[in-house]
Amino acid sequence: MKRVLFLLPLVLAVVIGGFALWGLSGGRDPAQIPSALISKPVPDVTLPPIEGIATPGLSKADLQGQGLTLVNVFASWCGPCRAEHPILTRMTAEQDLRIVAINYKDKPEAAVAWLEELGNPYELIGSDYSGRGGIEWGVTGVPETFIVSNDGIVLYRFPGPVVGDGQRRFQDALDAARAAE
Amino acid sequence: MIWAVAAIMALSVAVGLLWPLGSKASVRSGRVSKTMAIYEDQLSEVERDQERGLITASEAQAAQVEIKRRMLGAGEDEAPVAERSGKGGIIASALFVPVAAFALYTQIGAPNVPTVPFAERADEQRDAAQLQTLLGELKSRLESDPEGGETRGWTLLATTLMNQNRYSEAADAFSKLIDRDDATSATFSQYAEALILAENGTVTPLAGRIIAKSAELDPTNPAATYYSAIEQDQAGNSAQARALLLDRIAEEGQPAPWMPTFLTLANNIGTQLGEEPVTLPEFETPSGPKQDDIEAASEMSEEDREAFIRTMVDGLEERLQDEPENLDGWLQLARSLMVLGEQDRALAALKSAQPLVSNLPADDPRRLTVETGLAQLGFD
Amino acid sequence: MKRILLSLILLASPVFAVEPDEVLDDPVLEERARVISAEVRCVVCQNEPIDSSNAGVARDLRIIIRERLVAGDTNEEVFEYLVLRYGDFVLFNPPWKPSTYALWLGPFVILIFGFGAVVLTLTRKKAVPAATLSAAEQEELEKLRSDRS
Amino acid sequence: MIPELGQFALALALMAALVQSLLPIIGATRGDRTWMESAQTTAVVQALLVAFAFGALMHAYIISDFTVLNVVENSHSLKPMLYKVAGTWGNHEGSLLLWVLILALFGAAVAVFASNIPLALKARTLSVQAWISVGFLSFLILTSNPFERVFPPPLDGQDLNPLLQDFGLAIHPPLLYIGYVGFSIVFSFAVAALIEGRVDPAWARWVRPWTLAAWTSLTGGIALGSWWAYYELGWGGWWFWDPVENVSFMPWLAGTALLHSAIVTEKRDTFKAWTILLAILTFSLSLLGTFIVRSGLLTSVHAFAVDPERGVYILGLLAVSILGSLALFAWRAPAMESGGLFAPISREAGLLINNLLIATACATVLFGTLYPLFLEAITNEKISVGPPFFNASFIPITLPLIIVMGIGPHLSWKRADLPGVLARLKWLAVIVLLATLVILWIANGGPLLAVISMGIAVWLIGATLQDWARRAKLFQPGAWARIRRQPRASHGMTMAHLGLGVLMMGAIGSSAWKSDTVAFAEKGTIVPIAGFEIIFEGIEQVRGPNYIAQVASLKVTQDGEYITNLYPERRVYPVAGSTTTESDIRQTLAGDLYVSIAEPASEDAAGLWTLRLIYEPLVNFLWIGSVMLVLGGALSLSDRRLRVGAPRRAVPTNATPAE
Repeated sequence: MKRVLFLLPLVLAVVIGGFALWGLSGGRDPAQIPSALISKPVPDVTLPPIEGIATPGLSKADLQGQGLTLVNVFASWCGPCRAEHPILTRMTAEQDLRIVAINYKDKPEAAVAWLEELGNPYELIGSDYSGRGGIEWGVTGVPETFIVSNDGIVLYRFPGPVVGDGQRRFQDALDAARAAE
Repeated sequence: MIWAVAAIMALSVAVGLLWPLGSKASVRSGRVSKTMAIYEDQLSEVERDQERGLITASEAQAAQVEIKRRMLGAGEDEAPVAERSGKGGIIASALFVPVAAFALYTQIGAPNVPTVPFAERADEQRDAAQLQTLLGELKSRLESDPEGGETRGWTLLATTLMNQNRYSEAADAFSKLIDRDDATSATFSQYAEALILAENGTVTPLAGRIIAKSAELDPTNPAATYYSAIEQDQAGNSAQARALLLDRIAEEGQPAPWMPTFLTLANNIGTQLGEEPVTLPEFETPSGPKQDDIEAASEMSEEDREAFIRTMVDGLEERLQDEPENLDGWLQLARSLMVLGEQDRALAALKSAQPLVSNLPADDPRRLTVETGLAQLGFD
Repeated sequence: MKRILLSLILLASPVFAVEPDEVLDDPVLEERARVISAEVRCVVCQNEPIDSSNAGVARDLRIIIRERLVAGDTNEEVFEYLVLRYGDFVLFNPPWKPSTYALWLGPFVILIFGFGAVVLTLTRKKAVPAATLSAAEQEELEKLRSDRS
Repeated sequence: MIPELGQFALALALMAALVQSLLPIIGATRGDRTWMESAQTTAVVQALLVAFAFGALMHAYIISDFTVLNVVENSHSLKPMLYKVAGTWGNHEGSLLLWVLILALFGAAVAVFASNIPLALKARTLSVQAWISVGFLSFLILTSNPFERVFPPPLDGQDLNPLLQDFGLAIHPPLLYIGYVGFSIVFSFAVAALIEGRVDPAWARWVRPWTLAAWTSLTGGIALGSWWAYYELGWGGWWFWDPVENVSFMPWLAGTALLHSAIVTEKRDTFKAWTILLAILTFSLSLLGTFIVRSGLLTSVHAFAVDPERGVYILGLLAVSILGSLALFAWRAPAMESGGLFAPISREAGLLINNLLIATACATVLFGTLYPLFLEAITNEKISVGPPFFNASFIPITLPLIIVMGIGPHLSWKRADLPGVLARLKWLAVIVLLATLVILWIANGGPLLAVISMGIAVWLIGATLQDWARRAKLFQPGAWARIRRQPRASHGMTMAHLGLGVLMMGAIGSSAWKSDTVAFAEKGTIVPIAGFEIIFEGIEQVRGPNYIAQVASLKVTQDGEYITNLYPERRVYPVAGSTTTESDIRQTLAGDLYVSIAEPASEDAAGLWTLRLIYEPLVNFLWIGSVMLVLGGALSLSDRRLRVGAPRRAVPTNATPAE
């Protein structure tokens, strides 16, 4: 019994060390937080269209019964958004996917100019100038991309730009979502 | 110089390590006597506490008995110590430390790099400031030109800006050139490069269009192929991107300076795809690419930049004929020529500088630069 | 790319946390708002409550909290509202639920365990040594002490 | 050349440490006197070499030698000289070099000053210390070389972060490290004792000064860090239960417990295994702190050199040293007999309860800090554990601790007369009760827990003073002589306990009765706070050496009476491209009035300034209390009994009267 008691500190240290090792491995990012919306219906927000562009706005109803949809949160002031834009454009075109957007805290003129420069692959764009829509969606920063099922259920959230390794991870999640549909 | 100081350091350390050999056996320093000293002190403290009335006589008595028992215990523990004196180990360690440290240092150190205090770099600061002014002047002159500015001028501005990592400004400068009749495939590929670097390596749709244009003008332009591959990779067509690079190498059929860069990228992409890394094919031409070429080609569109540097260097060399006392000028010339791989001319420049540094202190960075430079070029 | 994201977050100009235009007129509600926002973690910052964060999202959240309070929500309802969108991560005060039972009970378990150890130590019986030194011991001690000096 | 010599000195130091880690300990086993003695010179040589390397790096910073990559990344030619120097340890590599320097210096200090320690114990201790040196020197050289060179050098350095250009921050790391790393020598003593298989009162006495030195500087370091957060960050807070703060707090708690349990070991030959365990844990927690700060394992506002690969290396070092020493403990410690007996009511029992509560507090902080990691690993769920948890678990443990702290020193060793002690303290209890009621009346309600805690702080101060007066027989003739003749350590204890009481008052006052307010201000705006009226008199533009400042002029009045003027600033650093806020503070013993300004975030408020006002009552008690803690530690450290057994120099024994 006494011996066991003296072994206790060692055992505890081993346990803590094991957790620490786990914490360092596998490219874990301690600042990344999981979405609270996974497996839940998309939030009930209606966002108006961006002024000066023909693309209509976005509401909850638009995400139900329309097949698998990507919801991309972007802003013209966000560098990584530029980086992922051509990739998302190409990806949705090649894979015949529906993509819609939330334009987060962005001035309409800036957003329009941005879309004109880089192209507009979005079927619908909700303008979220106040950032309220972003909060309903649990957005922590731009860019973020959600995968929403045909029933309007959030299947996956990808924070950060869909480029490089992120693109591969996103594609995997997308394939999984497709298979489940 | 550095080796002499290092040797002195190593020697002092060795002497320090040998020190215990010289020291005489001190007074008894065994455990028992040291422990006893502590217990004696505790005993006297109990006495003092009793005198002050902090503890009663019976408490003091009990405490003293306890301490005395400990003293007895400490006395019993004394094991006879067979004193030995291993001189060998000490000498061996005094040898080991300097030798092992030298061995380690040769792996991690950079003995030839001089110390360069900021205060002694006034010339460099001035040159840098001057370059900024010149660039500003050049830019405003080009912009105010009703004709749109000379192509040569814009190219100079853009390449210099690229050298200073000011990519988006460089991209702006290149953008002035692409609508002109004398725009070549290289103009487009350089513009694309600036755009891509300005976006931290991402190929934007605009850059993509420029690359396509560059490839259209000259399908053999390696830079166009290279950036197309990056574009393909970023679009998710990694296999295609890799093939593009490898095909281009195969097509060339003979060694070229850009090949190692291509190969590195192809292998990086290959690793992501789980492909085995490939090596350059054996070309039939007897002489493979020289190390210098490989290094020179590590950045794209080197040709143009080099041409620019060459004109600058030639101008400097000419000017120095008139001012042979300009030490910094000679040093700058020598440095530039070394970068360009013109070893003979660099050697000549250093020789011109040599008499100017002979009076400087031995650790002056300029003198060191000359001396190390001469040593590197095999001239002592 | 992570760096870029981070620099974007930090780009927010240096302003203070709570801004005057956010402050509610009703001091009771405002006080509740401050209490709540001190316990809500900013989702983009490094371990800071939204009450003292300069990030844009933090400001939005502070305003929303005040709106909910004005609309008549209880503190619990406000927390629930936030958790629904951002998960338990935003709560500096972890909720009482199965995955945090261990956390909240941990200190008590440690204390009880330690207390048990202390009681064991205090009640352990041991042989009491004689209150005085025997003559032999005394003699040996004298020898030891004289050896030393 | 100098940076290269620094590099070479590091290589030499590593090799010297390697020798030191083997020869003396083998010598101690073989009874080889020369090998054992070699520990002393090697330890000094090693410290000199590391100091040389550190000096070389600092030299590179001072002359802005941008051929050294570390200087390029962390300095700038325009930095004021003080911050160039401080830049040496303001980054991962440099701070690690400082870490290793302090490690080596503690080894050398034991080699030179600890002449009252038996040779074999000293040799083993220094060898263990050298094991740590080898680990960290190799970590430094292999993964974080501070002497990495670049040639040709870039035009200028990259870092000019104005937020870090602060005096408090400049000296905070060295002090904190002296504390953190100082516990390494205590750890080495403990491991050496385990290897020897002997822990006795003499051992505890030998180790005491080193524990005290480390504890004192760690206390100072934490207080300075907290002070910096309070004055510089402009949040008006001084403790946030941030992971990085927690990891510096845990060694302090464990070190405090160690300080007390070692006294029991020294006086009564008991608690031996526990003292050894605490010595190991204190340094292990310091290592854990170093690891967490540098690995990016947890997020923190003080993020610093986040690099998981380095993290894995440090984790390896930690595994070897912590697991190794704890395994040794599990193997050797059960054989340690405990000596002196004591009754459930005695000084020993009091210290035991003190240790139980401090250890529980420490374990709670550790548990709360790491719990999110545990949970994420097991369920992939992310939660936050913040101040509410720590306050809820820490305070209920601390309050009884403080109550016991008041009683403890009144108890006598072995068997105490509790009714007698309580009778002595009953008048104090009455005073405390009255004081609490007065506080309740002044505070006009306020949180009840804060009022009660305040009463407990008064209790601690009163009981400590009463104990001191009793020992000095203050109200009888000859008190002054008695005070002077008392051992310094006992005055040190009184001072430190009083300091804690004062600190507690500051902590309670500034968190429970703090008021803060924000307002948009333009010329003439009056903002009331805590009985003051603040009048905004306008903004002036001022040029600094490397910044442009907008200085607000604020007039402070109370009931119409002029009190003072305050000038908070907002600085723009054009070169660094950043902005800082410089607050201004009216400091009084009663509380700090803290003002700062900024541009409003809202676009509707153009032309206005956001004025933030904070009133923190009693906050200066925090700093006064911290200084008293440090002074108490220093006073104890100067006690001459700690040097008993050291060979006296040329002074005959009977010339020193036995006090």
